[in-house]
Amino acid sequence: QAGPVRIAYIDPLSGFMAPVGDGGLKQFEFECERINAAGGVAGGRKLEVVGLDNKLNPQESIVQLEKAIDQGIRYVAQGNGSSVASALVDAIEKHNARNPRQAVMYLNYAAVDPMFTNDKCSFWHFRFDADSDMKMSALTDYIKGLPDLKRIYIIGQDYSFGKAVADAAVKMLGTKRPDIQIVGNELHPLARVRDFSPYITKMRAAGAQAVITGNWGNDMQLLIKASSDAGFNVPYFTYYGGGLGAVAGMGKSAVGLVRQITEWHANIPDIGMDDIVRSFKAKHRELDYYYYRVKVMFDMLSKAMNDTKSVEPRDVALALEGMEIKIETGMASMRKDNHQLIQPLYISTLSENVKFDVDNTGLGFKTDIRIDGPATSMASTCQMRRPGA
Amino acid sequence: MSAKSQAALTLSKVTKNFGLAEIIRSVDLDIPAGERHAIIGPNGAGKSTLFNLISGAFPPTSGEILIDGQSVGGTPPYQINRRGLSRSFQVTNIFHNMSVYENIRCATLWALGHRYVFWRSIAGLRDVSARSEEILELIGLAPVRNSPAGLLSYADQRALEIGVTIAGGAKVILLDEPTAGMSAHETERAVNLIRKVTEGRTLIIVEHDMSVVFGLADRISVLVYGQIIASGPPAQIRADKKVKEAYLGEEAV
Amino acid sequence: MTGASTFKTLLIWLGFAVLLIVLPMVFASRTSLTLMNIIGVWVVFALAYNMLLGQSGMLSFGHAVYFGLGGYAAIHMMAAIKSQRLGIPVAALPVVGFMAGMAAGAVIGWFSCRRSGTPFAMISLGVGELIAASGLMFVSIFGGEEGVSGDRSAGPEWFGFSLGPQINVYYFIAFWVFAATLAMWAFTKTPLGRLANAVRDNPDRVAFIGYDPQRVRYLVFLISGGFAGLAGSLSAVNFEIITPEKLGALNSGAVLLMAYIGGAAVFFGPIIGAVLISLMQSMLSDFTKVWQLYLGLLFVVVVMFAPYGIGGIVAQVLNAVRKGELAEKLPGWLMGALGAIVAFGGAIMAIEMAYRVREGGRPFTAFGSAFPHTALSSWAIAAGLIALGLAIVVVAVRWRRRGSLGAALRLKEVAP
Amino acid sequence: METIVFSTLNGVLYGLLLFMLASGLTLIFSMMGVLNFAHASFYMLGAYVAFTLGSVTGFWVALILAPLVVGLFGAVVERFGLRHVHKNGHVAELLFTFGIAYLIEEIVKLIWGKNPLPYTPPPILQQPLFTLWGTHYPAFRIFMMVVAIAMFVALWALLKRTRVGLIVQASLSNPHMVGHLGHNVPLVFMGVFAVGCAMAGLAGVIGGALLVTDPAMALTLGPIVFVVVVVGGMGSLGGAFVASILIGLIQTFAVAVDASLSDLLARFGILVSNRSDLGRITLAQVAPMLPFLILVLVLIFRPRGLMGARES
Amino acid sequence: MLEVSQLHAFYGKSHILQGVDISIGGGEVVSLLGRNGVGRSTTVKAIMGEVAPRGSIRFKGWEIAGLPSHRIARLGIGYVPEHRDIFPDLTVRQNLMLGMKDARAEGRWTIQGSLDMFPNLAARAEAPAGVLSGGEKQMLTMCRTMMGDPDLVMIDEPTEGLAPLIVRQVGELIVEIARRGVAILLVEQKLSIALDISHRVYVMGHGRIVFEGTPADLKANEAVRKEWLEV
Ligand SMILES: Nc1ncnc2c1ncn2[C@@H]1O[C@H](COP(=O)(O)OP(=O)(O)OP(=O)(O)O)[C@@H](O)[C@H]1O
Ligand SMILES: Nc1ncnc2c1ncn2[C@@H]1O[C@H](COP(=O)(O)OP(=O)(O)OP(=O)(O)O)[C@@H](O)[C@H]1O
Ligand SMILES: CC(C)C[C@H](N)C(=O)O
Ligand SMILES: [Mg+2]
Ligand SMILES: [Mg+2]
Repeated sequence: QAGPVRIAYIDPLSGFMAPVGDGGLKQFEFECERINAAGGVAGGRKLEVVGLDNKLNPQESIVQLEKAIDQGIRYVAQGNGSSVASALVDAIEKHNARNPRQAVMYLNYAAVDPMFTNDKCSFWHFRFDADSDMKMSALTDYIKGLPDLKRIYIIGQDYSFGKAVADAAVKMLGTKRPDIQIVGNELHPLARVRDFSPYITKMRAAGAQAVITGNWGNDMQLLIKASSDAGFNVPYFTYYGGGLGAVAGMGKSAVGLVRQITEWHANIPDIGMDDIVRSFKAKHRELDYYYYRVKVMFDMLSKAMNDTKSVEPRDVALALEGMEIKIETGMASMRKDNHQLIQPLYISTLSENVKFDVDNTGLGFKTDIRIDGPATSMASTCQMRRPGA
Repeated sequence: MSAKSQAALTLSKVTKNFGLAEIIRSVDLDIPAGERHAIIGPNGAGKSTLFNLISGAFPPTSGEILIDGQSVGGTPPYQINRRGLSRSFQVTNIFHNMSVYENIRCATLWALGHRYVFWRSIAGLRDVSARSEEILELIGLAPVRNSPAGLLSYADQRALEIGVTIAGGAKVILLDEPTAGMSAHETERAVNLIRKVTEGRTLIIVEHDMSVVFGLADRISVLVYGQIIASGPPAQIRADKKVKEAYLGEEAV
Repeated sequence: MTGASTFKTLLIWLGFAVLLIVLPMVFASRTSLTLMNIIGVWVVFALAYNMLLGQSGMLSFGHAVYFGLGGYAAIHMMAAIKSQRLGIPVAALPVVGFMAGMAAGAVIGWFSCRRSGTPFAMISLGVGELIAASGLMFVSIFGGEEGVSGDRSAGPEWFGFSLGPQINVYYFIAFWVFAATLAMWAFTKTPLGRLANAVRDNPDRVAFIGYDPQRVRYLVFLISGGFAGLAGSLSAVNFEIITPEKLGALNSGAVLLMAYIGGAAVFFGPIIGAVLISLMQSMLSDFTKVWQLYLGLLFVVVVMFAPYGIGGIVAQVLNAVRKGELAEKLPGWLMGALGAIVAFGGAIMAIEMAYRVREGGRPFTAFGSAFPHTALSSWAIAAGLIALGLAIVVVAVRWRRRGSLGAALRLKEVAP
Repeated sequence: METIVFSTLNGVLYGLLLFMLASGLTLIFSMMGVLNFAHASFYMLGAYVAFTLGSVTGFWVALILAPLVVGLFGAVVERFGLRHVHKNGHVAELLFTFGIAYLIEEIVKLIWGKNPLPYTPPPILQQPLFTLWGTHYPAFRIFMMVVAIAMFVALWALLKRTRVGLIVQASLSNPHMVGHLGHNVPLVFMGVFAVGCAMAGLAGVIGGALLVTDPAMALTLGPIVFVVVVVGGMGSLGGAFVASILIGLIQTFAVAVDASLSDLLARFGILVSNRSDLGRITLAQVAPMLPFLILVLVLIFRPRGLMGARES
Repeated sequence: MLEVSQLHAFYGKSHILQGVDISIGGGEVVSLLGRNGVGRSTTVKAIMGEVAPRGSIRFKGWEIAGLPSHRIARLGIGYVPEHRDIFPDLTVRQNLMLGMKDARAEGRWTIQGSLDMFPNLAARAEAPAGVLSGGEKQMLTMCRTMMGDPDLVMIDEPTEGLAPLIVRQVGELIVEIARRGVAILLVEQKLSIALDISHRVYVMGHGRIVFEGTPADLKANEAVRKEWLEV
């Protein structure tokens, strides 16, 4: 009974996107140890993360989910890829309906297709990252203030998240900056492109003055690398410009050009995160502390478990709904109506002379603006069905 | 040309070129049903090529080939086979990984009307089993029925080659050097076998062993450089001066 | 077929059925049910694949296409059952999968079966990549990256048999595994099945016994596609999702691996391969992070030393038993096996230690003693084991070749 | 104009990279009849070895050494593996190399880990050689083209001008007989395989620095290289060259051209709603599958490939 | 020159050669006769190293049993196999070139000389050898082996499947080979040729040599012919 509470981490641990999944796992383990060191959950029980490789494939994720359930695991975390998330939401819904006594809870830390907190919302799903619409809304607000920008190119990965980013960009720019011309709107296959130079050629030919991209993982790294190789130095508005390897790929030429929208970055001054960042770095030389939201997630999860003195997903889920805690960047609250976490967001730019760099490059991000949590909140179409209700 | 009506096989002005090389040059041949016809000629004369044309391995460049009076030029080998013409090969050409019995059994299927059947057990096809047994007896391979064909001795493989050729019960049989590589004794056995299995059918045989040719054939055609230079009963061929020069040599058998 | 052998065959099938029924009673845990369901799917797929590879000599690098399309057909049907309230029970979906796989085979085989050998293999590779890529493009059919999900608990139930509980899914799969295996086995006993063998051996000759070898290939391709589709639909029902990946090269490669390792030359070979590799996939990964390396090693070793796969070895042993030669051959075999085990042990040790060089972790432990990767001695032991094992294997092979153990141990062969 | 020039450059560059791989594969195939599935894996090894060696010796030494190491490894694979599989026929050989490909990937992961390596060209070659319309063209890319063309010439000479070529070709149909004539067939086979692998290794040294060096690099390039070899005509070096450039260009232009499939179809009078799946697809999206489309079409309509001498 | 003693060979389990003893002197023409399947081809293959031999095979004083074929060939043994193993994809000329052990090592035989001797081959010099007829292939195989300038050639059933005229040509070629001082081990079915051109004959039966002597001896020995040759 007093064994550890295990969380299955289902993400790519092999293949093209393995580095991202691997990096995430390291941070999960790090947070886990932090919670355990602070006394664990629900009366001293430990948390444990079990890494399961889904090869970035939805069906393989189901296999891994089955495997986790077979081992008696009741918490599942995943982030890399809304494609996978979609399968997991479905599968967990069905599993929980068929096996109400073994219900499983799904902690989404990065899959940001808005549908999971809208049409496809689920009682068992909680998202700790701002969805792509929330982020795009912030980005386009920012672009609104850049009157010189007239020609924008959108490029993304060909799957639901990439499409969601593109659609949101087109729609929001259309209302906020109708004068901006979208000179390209391109989707490329997910995790398959090796050389982005043809795409760069195209962007240049289209006369793009800036690029919006939701690319992540190696797709981000290679895109930026090809861009800087070709000397195509335009601003990039990104979701994951600070993600693993991206800055290493772009190098100095990208300073001042690459912007990202995140819930946090290491150079937000004086919020008391420095020690954590340093101790993570001490442990993993080649990685950076990146997923602040995972910390938030663990904090909320352990609070829910401690408050309810239960590790039963159903109890924990009910406790999480509407939970509000204070975090380093401000306040975080879990919306009850759609299970979307509301937290402050930051737009930041790649700069030199920073306290904490990225990818050991000497470069790091500096805040352009901070958006307060409530300002990011958006309407939801979610009709939450709670068990037994 | 009234003989044509009863000819089992007719070739008229058949020509075959490989690139620029003319291998078969306007060959005319009429083989009445039931005849045992031998084709002889020096190496490279085009005998195997002629067989290839007749059996559909490749189409003639020009000219016509008729089986039972119907043109077959240009049709694929399996259709020619279905018309009742079957051939053997100079180089043994059997199903090496299948048992002797399976080799024969597969060769009987089409003729017995069992086409591409996949809803009936092959073991349940009585006619097939009966025919296969019969052929197996005939070619004397019943004792080795279950060994893979590839492991048979050379002579047995040649016998199987003949067995596969005749199993479908074709009316016209083409044998390409069936006794090549056999000893005198085996050759004798093979000739007897050939005689037996082609009873009542039309046989066309290519051979270099003159004892076989003269012992077996009703009529002989001599092919030299793609042309038939002589055609007639054995005695006439043996006496033919042109043939001696081109093929048999002075001290013929 | 004689009466005795008919009876024996009957007995074997009966035993198979009983085994399928009893298995979940012995291995009742959720985990083993999950595993057995996966194995069932692979068994059907590998057998279907082997209709091509083993029985007709057609090497395909794209058979996952039919598996995947069968799966998609089933999942869309599942959705239709739910949304349109069709009166079709989900348990009958494999029929849909079969037909879809067969239809796809009919279209693709129509041009690909005109070629044989390497060109056929290459076409299958190309078509596989093409279809897999279209899978990502035609979102309304294939669902893009996220695939298409379904719900197997919809629709009418047959005799109160619902597909919700896992045990029911097991029996559903077991039923179809049995039916499909039986059907595929029976196929080998039909005229077309035999002609497929003939085409494998010597397609040119087939044309001269009245059959069109292309046609034979085509028909086998169709049927094989159908069973692959059936397997795909089983997978669809089991996982309730299917993604474009399942149409692709990895899946095609996996089934090839199973059929070959299991043994393409014997009917039951692919079953062995499917069971073994599925087990490795799910169990081995619990013990070691580098289990795929072991799988690769196994594959290479099989290709090199057991070209007829494990099924071939089994057949050889059975043959020896039947001929009463077991006593004579067993010592040599055992010795070979021993050598292989020792060498493999050494290899495992080396691999595990190599893994720890990069990733760190607790030292590799075997038989109660730990072998730290930092100690030279551990590496020496690993190398020694490999060398020793290989030496034993070499001696065993020579033993067989030279007839006596004494001769096998002599370095250079001399006149007797 | 700009687009055309750059797409051509990019296309030729990509094509030449493909050719560097295809040439070794062609060599091995035309001489040994082995369709080496592991070829791209030797390419990957080239990159990894060059990275490791290069960190000690510098890029230029690694450029020479890494292919040698990979070639040596190839020789070992031939000597202790492929040679024994040969007697079991082509399918077995193919499967063997398939297994080797799998193994190499796993071994690379074991030794170098799963993450991409920071393997980059040496600084001098990173500088732009020229700048057109504001786009830099790095010297490394031109360097790569030079190496590829040199490989083409060297290989051509080897295949056409030497007895080794004859011996190996003869051994394809009947190795025993070649041995009876006094030629050391196994040695020649081993040599050919080693040279082929070394060439793949050389391609890797360059390709790894140009693109990415990670364990998936073999898998992504492998199938395309097959396409090149088959489309060009198996065993034909000239064909491989033409096919490489062709596929390089097609793929690059498909990305560069901003057209959707419905535009294209409209040209042929076929109207597709651009709300349907088919209508939404852009040419750029189709780009990765074009090589395979070409492969299938070529195999259907001209099975011996563009310049191949014989089928299969 | 060649000294074979107690040669054994196996195919799998079957013991094909059960102690064969043969010796051939320099420039000697020796025939190896026997029924089908007694192991004559196997003997030749064992000497050539294509079948694993047991026992002793000495050539020019060296023990060659167990050497790889190419080394045996390089010591000076030529081999013309039973089934005319030409290289079908190479041209006739390339086939001949391959016969040479080194690029410029023409000895008693030259490419041109061979082509001159057989106009049929000359006409097809640049054609792939695969399209040659059976007889042409046989000629090519023999010429190709001679290009390596062996001191001993072993010819397995050269007249199989040949037209009578060509059989004569082959006979002449063999005589020509002998005339140039090359020792010959001839495996033949056609007794007349073998007896005409051989200095000595061996008769094989059941994997052993059952008779050794001159052609005249054999002609005189009815019993051996009846029992082992069935003529
Ligand atoms: N596919 C082909 N392409 C080019 N030439 C060919 C082809 N097939 C056969 N030939 C040529 O045609 C001629 C006749 O060959 P064929 O095999 O028919 O001779 P044959 O009479 O059967 O001789 P043999 O008695 O030696 O078997 C030969 O010179 C051969 O080189
Ligand atoms: N590869 C093989 N595997 C098994 N047995 C074989 C093999 N080759 C030949 N044999 C058997 O070995 C015996 C001797 O064969 P060999 O070829 O030496 O005979 P031969 O005297 O040359 O006869 P032939 O006139 O047929 O050429 C035969 O019984 C044959 O069936
Ligand atoms: C890991 C993430 C970058 C995943 C991505 N945001 C998605 O929703 O698909
Ligand atoms: Mg012929
Ligand atoms: Mg012989």
